Amino acid sequence: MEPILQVRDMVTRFYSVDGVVHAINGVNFDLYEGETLAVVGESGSGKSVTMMSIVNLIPQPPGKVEGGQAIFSYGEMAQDLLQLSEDEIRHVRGGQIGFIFQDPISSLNPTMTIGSQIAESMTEHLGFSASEARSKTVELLRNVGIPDSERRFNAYPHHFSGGMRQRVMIAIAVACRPKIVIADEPTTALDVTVQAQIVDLVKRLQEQMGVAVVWITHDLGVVAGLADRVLVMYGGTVVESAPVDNLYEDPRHPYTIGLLKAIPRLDATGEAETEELEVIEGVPPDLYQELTLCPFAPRCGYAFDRCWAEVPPLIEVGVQHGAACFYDVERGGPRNGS
Amino acid sequence: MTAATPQVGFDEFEEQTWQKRLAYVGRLLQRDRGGMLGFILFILIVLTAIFAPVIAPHDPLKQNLRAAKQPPAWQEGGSWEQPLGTDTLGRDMLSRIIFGTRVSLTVGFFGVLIAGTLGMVSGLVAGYVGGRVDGAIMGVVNIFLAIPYLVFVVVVAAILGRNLLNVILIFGITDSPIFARVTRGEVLRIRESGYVESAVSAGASTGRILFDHILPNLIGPLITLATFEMSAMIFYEAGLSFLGLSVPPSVPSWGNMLQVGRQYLTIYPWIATWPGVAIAITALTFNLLGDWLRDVLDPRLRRSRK
Amino acid sequence: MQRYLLTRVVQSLFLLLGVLIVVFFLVRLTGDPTSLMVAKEAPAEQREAFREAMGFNRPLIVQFLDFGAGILRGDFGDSLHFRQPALELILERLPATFYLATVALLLAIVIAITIGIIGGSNPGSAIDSLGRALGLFGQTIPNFWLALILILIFAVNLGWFPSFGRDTSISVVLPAVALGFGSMGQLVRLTRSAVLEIRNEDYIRTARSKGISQFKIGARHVFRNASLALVSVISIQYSYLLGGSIYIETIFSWPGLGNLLQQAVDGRDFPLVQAIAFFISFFVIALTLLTDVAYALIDPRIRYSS
Amino acid sequence: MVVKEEVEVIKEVEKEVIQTVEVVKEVEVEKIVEVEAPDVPKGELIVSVSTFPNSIYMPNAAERNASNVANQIWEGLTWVNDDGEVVPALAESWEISEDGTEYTFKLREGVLFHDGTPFTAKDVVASWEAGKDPSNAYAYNAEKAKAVEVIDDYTVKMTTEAPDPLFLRSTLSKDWAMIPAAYYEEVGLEGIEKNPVGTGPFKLIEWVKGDRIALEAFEDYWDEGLPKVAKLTFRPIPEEATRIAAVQTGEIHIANRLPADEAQRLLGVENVKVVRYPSDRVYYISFNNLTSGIGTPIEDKLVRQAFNYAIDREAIIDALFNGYADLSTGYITPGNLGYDASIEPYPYDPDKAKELLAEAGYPDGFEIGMACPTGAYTNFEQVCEAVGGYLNDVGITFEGGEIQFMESGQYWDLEANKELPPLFGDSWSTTDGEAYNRLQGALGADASYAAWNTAELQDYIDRIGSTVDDVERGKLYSELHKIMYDDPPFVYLYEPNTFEAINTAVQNYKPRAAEDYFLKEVFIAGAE
Repeated sequence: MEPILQVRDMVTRFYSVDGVVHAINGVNFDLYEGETLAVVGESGSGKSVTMMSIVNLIPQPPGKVEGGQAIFSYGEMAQDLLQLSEDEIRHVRGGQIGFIFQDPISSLNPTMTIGSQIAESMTEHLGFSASEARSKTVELLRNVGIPDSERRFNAYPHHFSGGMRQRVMIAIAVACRPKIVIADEPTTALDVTVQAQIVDLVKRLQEQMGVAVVWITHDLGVVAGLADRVLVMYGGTVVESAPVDNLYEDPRHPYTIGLLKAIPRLDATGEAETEELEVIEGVPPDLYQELTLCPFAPRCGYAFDRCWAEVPPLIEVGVQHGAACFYDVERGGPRNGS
Repeated sequence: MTAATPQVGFDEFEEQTWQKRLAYVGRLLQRDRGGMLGFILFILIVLTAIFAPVIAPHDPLKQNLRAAKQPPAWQEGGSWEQPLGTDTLGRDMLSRIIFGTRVSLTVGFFGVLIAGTLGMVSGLVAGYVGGRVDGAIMGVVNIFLAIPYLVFVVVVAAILGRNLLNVILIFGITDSPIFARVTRGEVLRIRESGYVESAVSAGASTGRILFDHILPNLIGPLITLATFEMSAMIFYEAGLSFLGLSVPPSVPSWGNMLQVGRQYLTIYPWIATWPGVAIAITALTFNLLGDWLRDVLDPRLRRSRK
Repeated sequence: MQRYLLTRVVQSLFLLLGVLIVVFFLVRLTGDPTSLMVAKEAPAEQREAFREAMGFNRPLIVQFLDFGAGILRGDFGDSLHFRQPALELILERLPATFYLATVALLLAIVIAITIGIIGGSNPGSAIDSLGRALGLFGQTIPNFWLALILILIFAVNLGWFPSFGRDTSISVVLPAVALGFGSMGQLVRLTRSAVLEIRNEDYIRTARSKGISQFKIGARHVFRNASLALVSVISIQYSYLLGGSIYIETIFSWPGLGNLLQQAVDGRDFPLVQAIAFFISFFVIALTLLTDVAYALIDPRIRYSS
Repeated sequence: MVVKEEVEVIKEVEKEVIQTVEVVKEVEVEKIVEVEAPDVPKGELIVSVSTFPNSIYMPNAAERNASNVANQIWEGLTWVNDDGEVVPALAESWEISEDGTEYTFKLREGVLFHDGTPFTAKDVVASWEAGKDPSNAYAYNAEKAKAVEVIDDYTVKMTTEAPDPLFLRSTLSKDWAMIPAAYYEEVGLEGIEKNPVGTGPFKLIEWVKGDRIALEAFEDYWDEGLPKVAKLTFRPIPEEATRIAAVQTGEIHIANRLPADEAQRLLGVENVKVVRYPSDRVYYISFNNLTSGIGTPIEDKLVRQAFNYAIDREAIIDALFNGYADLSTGYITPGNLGYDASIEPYPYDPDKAKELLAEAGYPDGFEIGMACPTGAYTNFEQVCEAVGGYLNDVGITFEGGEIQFMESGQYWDLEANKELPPLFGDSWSTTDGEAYNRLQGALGADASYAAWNTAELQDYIDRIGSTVDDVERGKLYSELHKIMYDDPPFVYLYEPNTFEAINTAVQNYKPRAAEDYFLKEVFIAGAE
């Protein structure tokens, strides 16, 4: 199967008062049609910036995408999103790639009715008339589980609870039936009870529409039941990429291993396991420095001289499984050729 | 925070040593060229005011009517003895401009000090106590805001008479409602934020809450406002002079000089030009400084950057 | 909403009453207009007779009650100087001032919003620099100075506009520019900083993520939210403009209220000062009320929650 | 007493004044096409006034700008012509009784008011009654007549309490406006003020407050062939710079009251000529011996002389009036009756001033209070500053460290209550051609604004006020001039010149030293 999106060697930097922030340092990944890809990492790891960079959503200045490719293919068409003009890329945004953001409170315009905020992208990309857009929107609102949607069209965001607003956000994201939806920690700001509903909603819509979902999260815990594949990011690089089951059972990067040990697991009875959670020692990398070594080396128990000298590339360690590490955890020593 | 936008790092700012802070301020200034310019000009203006008697080549009040209306040195008939020329009574323009800095800064500084103190106290009380007290204080504030500024100023000037102290008092009084409004708004905002609530629930005394939680948060917006109001007062002073109600004509204030020079604008343009330039530069300085301070100190902007 | 409106109207009425009281007593603190009204050569008896005839020798409180009762009848007293009902004089002059201030404000708003939004959306661009320059110069050039320069250039040298009066439809241009320049500067700054702030709001990112064109984001999302910031200061700007009209109307000989107010204050024409102060306050208060309502209309959060 | 005698004496004096009206800049001669006045009123004359007239009814017109508008609409029984002669206006002739308190006027026949009613004796009575209504600011002018009686339709008799030398010249020529009795009865004082109906050469079309006062030629005006312009519009422009701009652009024809320096700017402008003439206004620093000055050094004559020597008034005039003002020698000015031309202004002699101070017992000077008004007169704040500087030079310092500057309204309050410091600046003008009003007002025992009075001065003032004979009065004035020079109650400063800029198309315009306009003979070259 051909990937719908192929990202290669993408580099993004921010130029700030205090220096240059090397936010993304050569990211590679593929996204396949209809799949769910989870992107995991702590804050500052570059998971959001990666997705924003693809569709030119990072604030410019200070941000700048400085290299790489993002080939977006659907049907016969294949184009490098990074080469498109703002006017071209904006038709991809919203039209082909939808976004769900973390905070549904601040992400909706407080001075516009939710209906018009949804209908807006339909008129923009699908060329709907106002009344067409309106009826489609009402339908869509119903579909995302907002009762009395006819009347709610004219409601303002502040009339809605957080969960309801996130449903509106989701409606906005899928309004034009995009090929890809990027969900940027869509449940983080919500109550636990609502979180599950939102996850279910996204899954249902994904099945209905056959859309690929990129689910950005810092919480490996929620990924298991959700994703097909997982991308682990650290210091602006992809450190491990694997099908979800593979990753949980056979993590190959020391950072992933550390992350997994830090997750409280619930067993079948709902009791927390008694074994102690581990914490990864040390601090996240200083992004003001240009990356010349493995970003995880300072915190890594396995780091050896090569790790301090060059940046490890993503190495094929299994079927669809890559890890950016010179150390072979399985074998317990430097990887062959290292 | 979704995008890893680099932060200017205010949160760390609080914990750093003063050297680091200074270096940090330096970096901020470096980045904002306007702020840098404002900062440098501000220092220069303050130094000029402090050292006026040392810098000024002549006594600003010394008249020489036989040498009146001499043009600046580089124009025909001018001399380097009076580099910027002389006014209608033959006084040295340069020295008067230099001493005028003192008047303007004094009016601006003390005017804002009075307005700020009055406004802050009433705004604090109104915002913090709330209820009827709030209603009463803001009622008075609104009455003062609704009365045409000129009526107010003219009447107060007429009652008090013309001198520097009175001009300061007038500006202090007429400008205080703005400070009161801003203070009250900030207090309400801060009160609603979580940390005051938690301090109250932790049993902190009113004084403690005011001094530890509310005042520190007020300083930023108020200093920014004060900077802009100082610039405004230098303007008001010129306006009062236009109406003949500012400091006595003998005081070398820029407003007075501009007012006298206005009628000679086309024949002896330098008489009005220099004070005009001085007012413009000073106003520019305070505005640049204010813009910069707002960017650096305003918590709302800080928040929105995240 | 209706309750909100009703409360605001009642509040405004109280405010107006407060203004009346303050203005009445303040004006009387300046003394008695007899010296200004009666000829210097007039014998002392005539001075007394005049005082008697005008009722200035009655207790203040009686004068005030009389004044209050008059207002309820729609009688603001007669102008001492012009010897006709103050209300009549004001109504004659009001349209001119209203027209000038409105044109000045509209001019300022249109230019400020255009430059502010375009500039703020493209920081560092040429239009943004223009906006920043306008913002600074608006704060640094005294409006009466600008007025004189405009007359020299555009009336005398180029002959494009009349130098004074309100004779033709283009007569308003120069005074409106001179009057509105300062406001334009402030509004440009305000719009620009509001736009810069809004640009960083999450909902703008949402709008961008929807692929809405830059223009539509500006027109729909940014404008609407930025106008909240503008609407809240429009009543303040309008009262500034009414204040500034005193200088501008005098210089351009514009037949308005500002002009009249200056004369009335100068001549201690109590009934006229009171009436003008009352009317200007009335407008400012009414405008504040209107902008608050407009604010509530634009910002749905207020409409329902207060 | 014979009227003609009176006229002659004054004629001499006034001629001098008129001659000093000077065209600062004439247009090149060949450009002036010889123009003749039109037979019928043509064109529009636009005149600026420097304030907003408060009323265009004489008894309430607060100052010169207002009365200049009124002058075109109303007329008195007499008129002072351009040569300073009292000539018939609405009265054709008059006789004065032996004791000088009874006047019998023969009224001009065939005069019509703007509403078409003829002017007769009962209208004079109505005018008197309307004028002395106590709500009028200048009611005391009408009260100068104790009785006004109708003898027949065209004969009126007036009685004054005592002989009044200014009754014909001042009161009846410019302080009273003749109004139609029937109209007055119908509309009252308020109606008269609002919709004036006079006998003057122009009648009011509309008064747009703050904008314009528009008049048009009155076609039934009694003086055949006048006025010459069809429309006369007054535009109030308080800002000097704007008046100058407007006369340059041709938006107005006559710009009045221009500062000397600004007027210079117009010298290069093609369509404008600049005229200047002295105005009868004395600027001075007054001494006080009635209240605040009692017990201070200024009671000493030598000190007061010293002050007059201490100030370089020529330098002040050069610096602040571009040289265009006359040094003052006293309260009686060159245009006034009884002016003694042999009196030289005090020279600038600081050494002499110090000597005099030492002689008076103040070799190191002394401290004294001084005040000046602000916003009242052109450049007067600066004049006061300069005076202060010169006084400092001879050792005089001021209480509180500096001159007290006060807003003019407050200032005049204090002045009227005699509460100003021992030294204070002010000015006093007169339009009568003689100084009586000014003398009585500033020195009279019972005058509100007087701060100085001596028995000798009072005696002169009383005698002048009751001497109807002009020659006699002139002598008294001359003596007083000398006395007030030697023992000065004032520091005499200057009498400024007035500048006007006039469009070159304006013909036959004759500015007068009293700054009063009578525009019925003015016409505009090439008007259609």
